[in-house]
Amino acid sequence: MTMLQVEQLGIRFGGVVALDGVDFSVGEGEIYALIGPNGAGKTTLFNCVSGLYIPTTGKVTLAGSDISSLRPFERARRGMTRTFQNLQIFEHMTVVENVMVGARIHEKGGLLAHMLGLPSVKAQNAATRRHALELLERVGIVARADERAGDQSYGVVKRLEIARALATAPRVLMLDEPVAGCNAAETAEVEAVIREVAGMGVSVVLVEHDMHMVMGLADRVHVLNQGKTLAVGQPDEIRCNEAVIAAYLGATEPADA
Amino acid sequence: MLKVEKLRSSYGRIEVLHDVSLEVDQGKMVALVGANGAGKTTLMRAISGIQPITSGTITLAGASIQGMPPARRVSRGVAQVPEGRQIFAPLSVEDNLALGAWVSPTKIERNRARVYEMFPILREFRKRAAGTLSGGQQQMLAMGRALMSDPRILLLDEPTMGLAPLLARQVMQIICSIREAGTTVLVVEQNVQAVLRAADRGYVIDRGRISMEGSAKDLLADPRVREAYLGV
Amino acid sequence: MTTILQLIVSGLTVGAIYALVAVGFTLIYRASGIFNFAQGEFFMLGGMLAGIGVASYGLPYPVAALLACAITVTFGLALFLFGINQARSASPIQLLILTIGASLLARGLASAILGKDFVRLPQLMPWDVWRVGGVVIQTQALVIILGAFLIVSVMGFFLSRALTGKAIVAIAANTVGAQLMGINRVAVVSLCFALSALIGALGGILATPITLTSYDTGVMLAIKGFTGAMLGGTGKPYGPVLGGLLVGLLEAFGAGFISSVYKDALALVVLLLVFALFPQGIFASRSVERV
Amino acid sequence: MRKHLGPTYVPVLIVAASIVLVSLLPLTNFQVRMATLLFIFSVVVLGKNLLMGYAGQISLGHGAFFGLGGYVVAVGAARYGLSPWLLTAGSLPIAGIVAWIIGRPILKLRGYHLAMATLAFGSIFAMFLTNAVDLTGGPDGLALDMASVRLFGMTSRWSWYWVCGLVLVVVMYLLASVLDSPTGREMRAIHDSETAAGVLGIDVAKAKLHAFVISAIFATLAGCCFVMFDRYITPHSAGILRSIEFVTMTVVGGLGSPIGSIVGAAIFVVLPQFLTVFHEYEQAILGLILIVILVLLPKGIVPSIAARLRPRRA
Amino acid sequence: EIKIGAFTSATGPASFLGEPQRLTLEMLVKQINAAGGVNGQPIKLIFYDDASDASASRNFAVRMVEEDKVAAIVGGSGTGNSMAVIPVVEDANIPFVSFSGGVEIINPVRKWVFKPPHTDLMACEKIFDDMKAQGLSKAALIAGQGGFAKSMAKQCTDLAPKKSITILAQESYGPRDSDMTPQLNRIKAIPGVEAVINADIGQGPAIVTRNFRQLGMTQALYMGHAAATLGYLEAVAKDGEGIRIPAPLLLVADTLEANDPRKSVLVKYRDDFVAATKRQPDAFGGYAHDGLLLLVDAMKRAKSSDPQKVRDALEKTDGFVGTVGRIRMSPTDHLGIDLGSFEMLTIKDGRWARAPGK
Ligand SMILES: Nc1ncnc2c1ncn2[C@@H]1O[C@H](COP(=O)(O)OP(=O)(O)OP(=O)(O)O)[C@@H](O)[C@H]1O
Ligand SMILES: Nc1ncnc2c1ncn2[C@@H]1O[C@H](COP(=O)(O)OP(=O)(O)OP(=O)(O)O)[C@@H](O)[C@H]1O
Ligand SMILES: [Mg+2]
Ligand SMILES: [Mg+2]
Repeated sequence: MTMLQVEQLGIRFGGVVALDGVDFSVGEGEIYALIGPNGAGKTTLFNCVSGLYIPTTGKVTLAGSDISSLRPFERARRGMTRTFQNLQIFEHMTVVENVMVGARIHEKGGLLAHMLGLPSVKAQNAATRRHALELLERVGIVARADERAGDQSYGVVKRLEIARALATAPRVLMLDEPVAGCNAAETAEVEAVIREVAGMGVSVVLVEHDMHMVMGLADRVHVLNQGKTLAVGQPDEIRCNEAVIAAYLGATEPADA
Repeated sequence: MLKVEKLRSSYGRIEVLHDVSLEVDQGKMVALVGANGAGKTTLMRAISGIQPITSGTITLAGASIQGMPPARRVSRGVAQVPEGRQIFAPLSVEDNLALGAWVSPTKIERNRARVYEMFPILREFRKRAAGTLSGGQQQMLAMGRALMSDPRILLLDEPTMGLAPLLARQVMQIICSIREAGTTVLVVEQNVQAVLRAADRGYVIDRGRISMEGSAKDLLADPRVREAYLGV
Repeated sequence: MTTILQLIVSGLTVGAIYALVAVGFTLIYRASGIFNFAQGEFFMLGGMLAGIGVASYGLPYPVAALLACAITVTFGLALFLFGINQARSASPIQLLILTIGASLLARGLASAILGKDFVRLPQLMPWDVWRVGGVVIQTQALVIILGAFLIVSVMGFFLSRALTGKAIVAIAANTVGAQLMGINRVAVVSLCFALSALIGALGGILATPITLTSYDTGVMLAIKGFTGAMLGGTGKPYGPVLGGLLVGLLEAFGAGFISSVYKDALALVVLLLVFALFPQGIFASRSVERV
Repeated sequence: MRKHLGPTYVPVLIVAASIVLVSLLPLTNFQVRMATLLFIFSVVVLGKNLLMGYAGQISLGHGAFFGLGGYVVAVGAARYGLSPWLLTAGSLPIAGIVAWIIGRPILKLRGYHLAMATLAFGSIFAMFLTNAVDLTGGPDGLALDMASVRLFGMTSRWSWYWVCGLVLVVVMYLLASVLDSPTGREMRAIHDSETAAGVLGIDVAKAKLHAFVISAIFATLAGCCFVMFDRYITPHSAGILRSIEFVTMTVVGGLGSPIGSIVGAAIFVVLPQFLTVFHEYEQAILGLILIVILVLLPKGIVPSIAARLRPRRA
Repeated sequence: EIKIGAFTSATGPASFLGEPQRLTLEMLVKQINAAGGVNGQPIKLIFYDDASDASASRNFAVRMVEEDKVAAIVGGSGTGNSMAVIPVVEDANIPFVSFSGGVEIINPVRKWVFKPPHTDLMACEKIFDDMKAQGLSKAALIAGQGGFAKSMAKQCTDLAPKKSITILAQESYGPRDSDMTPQLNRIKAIPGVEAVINADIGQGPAIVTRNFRQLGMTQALYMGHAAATLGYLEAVAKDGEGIRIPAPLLLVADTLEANDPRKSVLVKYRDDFVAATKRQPDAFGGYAHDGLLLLVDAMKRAKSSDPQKVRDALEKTDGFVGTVGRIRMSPTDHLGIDLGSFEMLTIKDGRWARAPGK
C-alpha cells in the first residue's frame, strides 16, 4: 500500500529553482533513499513534504488523503515526522524530556487537568518517560537520558533526533542525514534501528550521503539533481547508472567496503 | 608545530578532557578519531581558544599560546573549520570568505579566486546569503573560509560531513594538497578509513583520554581500531 | 494645505530625534543582538552635560559639546566593558535587563549630580524660525534632520561597505565563527558601543534646544526610538531612520487630525498593523527562513 | 544529584512552609505589608516566568493585565458598588479572553518584535487609564472603600497576608503542575525550537497562547489582590514602566526558576526599602545592584547560585 | 526628639513638584533645630522619595507609622500620592499635612488630614477672573497628561460654565513630548479663541510657550501656577514676554507693602532657599514650607507632639502666615486659605512682574 505520495512538487527561491516537478511514492514499511549532490534539493523536499515550506506546485498525499494544505503539526498528527540536517533540539530540556515531547500527540488530558496536576497526569508522565527511555536505549544513548540536551555532542544529538521522531509513532519517518558525524560502528547501530522500524511497517524516507549505508539499507533509491529526478531504482541499478556516477558518486566506487 | 600537553577542560563542573597530550609536526597531517562524545570537538575548540582550559599547555611553533584570545591565535596562523560550520548566515558568500581573511585583508581577492576554483558552486552563489545554502554548500563555504587566511595550521572538525561522496573525496584530496603545500593539518573525521589513509599520524581519543597513538598505517591495521571505529 | 505641511514639518522635527535614537539602537543591536535600553540615557547625558557645561560652568559651546560627547562615550564603553562583556553566559534578554540597570544608574547619577531641572542649550542657527508661506520651520529642526542624515549616511556606508561593518554583522550572527576568523569581538563591539553613545550624545546636544532635556528624558525617548527601530526594521541602515521619522509623523498627524490625547496610540496601532503585514518591520529584507 | 532539569513540587513546599514560618515571627505592620506585596508581585512574576522563562516569549505588556485586574475591581466597586470579590472572580475570565484575543495575532511575532507589540498594547491600555478620567480617576487614581473589601469580618493586619500567601501557594502549585505535564513540556519545547515542535505535532500557536493566557490571568489575579489590599490604584500600577519592572524581576530572579521569581520580586519590593538610606543615590544604587547581579550571576540569582552549588564530576 | 515623617516625589515624573519640596523640608528642619527645636526638642525628619508612585507612598506611610513611629506626616507631591496614604493615617490616628493640590483630599473633611496649598481650582478661578477682567470669554485648554495637568484641566473645565467662560478646545500632549505645534495649530484654526490656557509642570509649558510664539499666535496665553519657576523663565526667554500666570506671591515678594504680614515670610523663605540651594524657590517648595511650619506651629501651640493634641491644634489654626497667605482652619475647613494668595503675574523684560490690571 502506498503510504506517502508526492506529485509534481516544485518550489523556487528567488532565482533558484530548488525543486522542479518531483514525483515519488513510498510504500508501507519501505525504506526509500533520496540521494543527490549538495544543493540538489533533498532537504528542501523534506521541508515541503513536512509542511515547513509552501511549495509552488504539487501535492502531497499521506495514506490516501491529501495533506498539501495542512500545517506541519497537523501533518505530524496524521503520522508524519522527520529529523533535521541542521539540528533542532530542545537544548534546555534533558535528553529524555526531548523524547517525551515527541510523545506529546499521544498524551491525554486538557489544560485544566494538567494545571491541577491530577494523579492520572502523573501516571501518564511516568509511562511516557518509560517509553522514552526505551527509545533512547534503542538508539544507544540512554546513558545520557538525564543530561541537558544542549550539552551533548553532535553525534549524540543526531541520534536523539531519531529517538524523538520515533516517539511520535510515525507512519512516515523522514530522516535527513541521520548518520552524518557517526563513525562506521555507530552507523551500523543506526542502520539496525531503521531496519527494525521499517520492519514494523513504518515508511522511511532517508536522505544520506553515506553510500555504504544507503546501498545496504534502501529498498529503492531516488536520485535528485538540481531539483529534478535523475534516476529511480534498486540500489544496484543506481550504483551503475552512468548519469548518477557522473553527477554524484564519482568515477570510482566508494572506497569503504 | 603544534604541541598539546596534559590538557584538561570542562564544561561548567563537568570535565571532558583529562590530560590530553598530542603533537603535530610541521607539514604533517594528523588524524584524530573517536566515538561520539569522546571530546574531539572540545579539543579542537581548546586549541583555537574558544574553549577555556583548566590546565595544560598548548604551544604553537615553540611559543606558548594558551591563555591567548582566539583572535591572536588566528593571527599566528591557526585556522579552523568548526563543527556545525558556524558560517555567517545573513552575510553573502563572498563576504563570508572576505571575513576569512580578516587578519590579512590584502589576500582577499587572490585567495577568494582560489576558493572559487575549488568550489565553483560558491562562485555561482557568491551574492546569496550564506544561510540559504544547502548543508553541504555551507560545509564547502566553511572550508573555503578557513583557507582564506593562508594558515600555518589548519584544524578540521569533520570537514566532509554532509558532503556528497564525490565532493567528499575531492575535499580529502584538497586537504592532502594543502598539506603538500606546507600547511600543517589536524583533522577529526568519522570516515576513519579515508582519513587514516591520507594522514601521517593518528590519535584515538576515548572518553576524554588519548587511548592510542601511532602512525596512521599502524592504527588502520590495529584490530581494536578496526572493531571500534570501522565496524569490522 | 498649510496645516498638512505644518504637520509634516512638526513630525519630521520630532521624528528626526526618534530616528537618531533608533539608529543608535540598531548599531548595538547589530553587533551584539541586544537592545540597549540605556540608549535614551546617552541622549540625556549628551544634552544635560553640554547644557550644564554652558550654563553653569560658562564653557564655550564647542568645548562643552565635546566634553559631553567624551563623557557619554566613556559611559557607553564602560557599559560594554564592565557590564555586558563581563556577563559572559547571559542571553540577550538578560543583557537587556543589564542595560536597564545601566539606564537606572545613569539616570540616578544624573539626577543626583546634575540636578533635576531641565537644561537648555542655545540654537546653532542665529535665528529661530523660518516661515515659508504659512509654515513655520524651527531652524534647529533643520540642523537635527541634517545631522541625522549625515550620521546615517556615514553609518550606512560603513556597515555595508567596510569590512569592519561586515565583521559587526558576523559577530552578531555567529560569535564563535567570528572569533575563529580572528575578529576581536571585544574591540569591534566596543567600537559599536562607542559610536552608538556618540550618536546618542550628538543627538542629545542637537535636540536639546528644542526638547529641553532633564535627567529622565531617556526612558520615553528609548521607547519611541525602539518603536521607530521596530517599525522600520533593523535589517537596513535606513530602516530605523525611516521608522523614527514615521513615528514622528504619525504622532503629528494623530495630534493634528485625530485626537491629541491618543496620538501616541495612533503610532502604536499603526505599528501593530505593520507587524501584522510585515512581522520584521517595513524595510526588512524578506526571505524564507532556512531550516 | 538531580534527576530532572524539569520542575518539581519542592519549591511549592518551601514557599508554603516559609509563609507559615514567617508568620510566627513578631512582625510589624510594615513588614507584614512588605511580605504581602511580595506575595502579590510574586504571582505576576511566576506567570511571567512561565511565559518568558519556560515558553520563551517576551512580553512587555503585563502591567496592563495587572492594571486590568486592579481597575476592574476598583472601578466596579467604587463606581458601581459591586463586591470586589465578585469582580475578582469576573475579571479572571475577562483577562483570559482579552489575552486570547490579542495573543492570537501578537504571538506570531518573535523576540523583540513580540516585545514591541506587547509594549504597544500595554502603552495603549495605560493611555486609556490615564485619560479616561471620568471612569478611572485619571493619573491621580481611584480609591476603594474600606468596607467593601471586608470578607468574613477580615480586619486583622494578618488577613491579607494569609489571603495573598494562599493565592501564591495555589499559583505555585498550578505552575508546578502545568510544567510537569505534557502542556509544560510543549511550552518549554517551543522555547528552543518552534520548527522541531511543529514537526512533532505540537500546535505552536496554541502552546504560546496557553502560556500567554495563563500568565495574563495570574497577573490579573495579582492586580485584583493588590487593589483590594491597597484600596488605591493609579495608572502607574499598570504602566509600561511596571511592565518593564516585571520583566526585570523575572530575569533577575532567574528565568525558569519558580523560587527565582520570588527572589526577583523580593529584589524590587524589599530592596528599595533598604536603599532609602542612600537618599538621592537610591536609584543609582539600584541600577548598580542590577548590573552587578547580572554580571556575577548572569543566569539570574537562583539558577546561577544553584549551578555553583552543583557537585563537580568527571 | 520629635520624629516627623515626610515623603515627596523627588524623582519620577512629578519630581518638578517633589524636589523643591524635599529641599525645602531639609532646609527648614535645619533651621528649626538650630533655633532650639520645637518645645525644646529637636525635630528628626524621616524622609522618603516615593518616585511619583502612589503605591510607594503608601509603603512609606506604613513604614513611617510602624517602623519609624513618627508623630505626624507631611508630604504628598501629587494628589494620588496623598490619597494613597490617607487610609494609613486614619488607621493610625496620626495627623497628615498634604502638599498636593487636589480638593478631594480635604473634601469631604477627614479628621486627620489637612492641606494648606492652593487647589488647582483656585488657579483656574484666578485665570478666569483675569480673563473676564480683560474682556475675554473664549478659551482653549492645552494640558499634559500627568496628574497635576489632568487635574487642573478637569477643574478648569468644570469651573468654566460657572464663570461664564467657554472652553472651545481641549488639547493634550504626551509625557516628554518635544513639539506641541500640531496641537497649537489645531487651536489656531478654531475661530474665536481669545485665550489659551496651558496646565502642566516641567518642560511642557516652556515648549508650549515657544511653539505658540513660533506659530505667531496672538491670543492671550495663560500658564498654570506650576510654570512659575526660574527654569521656565529662562527657557522661554523673550518668547515669554506678556504671558499671564497665576503665581504665588513668592515671586514678587519684594513688591508687597512693607506692613503686609506675608512679606517677611516670603522674603525670608526665598532668601533662605536661595542661600541653601542656589536655586529659586517656587510655589511647590512653598507648599512644603507651609505644611511643615503649620505642623510645627500646631505642635508649639499644643505644647506637645501627641498626635491627638497636635491634630486639635491644627484644626484651630488661625492667623498662621505661610507663603500662600493667612491660614485659618476649622472643623469644617481643613484648607483654610482664599484666593488672595495668588497674584496674576507676567514676564516683562525677562523678569517676573505684576500683570497690568484691568
Ligand atoms: N530558504 C531558502 N532560501 C533560498 N534558497 C534556498 C532556501 N532553501 C534552500 N535553498 C536553495 O535550494 C537549493 C536546494 O537546497 P537543499 O538544502 O534542499 O539541498 P540538499 O539537497 O539538502 O543539499 P545537501 O546535501 O547539501 O544538504 C540550494 O541551492 C539552496 O541554496
Ligand atoms: N556545551 C556543552 N556543555 C556541557 N557539556 C558538553 C558541551 N558540549 C559538549 N559537552 C560534552 O563534552 C563531551 C565531549 O563532547 P565533544 O563535542 O567534544 O565530542 P565529540 O568527540 O566532538 O563528539 P561528536 O563525534 O559527536 O562530535 C560530551 O560528553 C558532551 O556531552
Ligand atoms: Mg540537505
Ligand atoms: Mg564533534
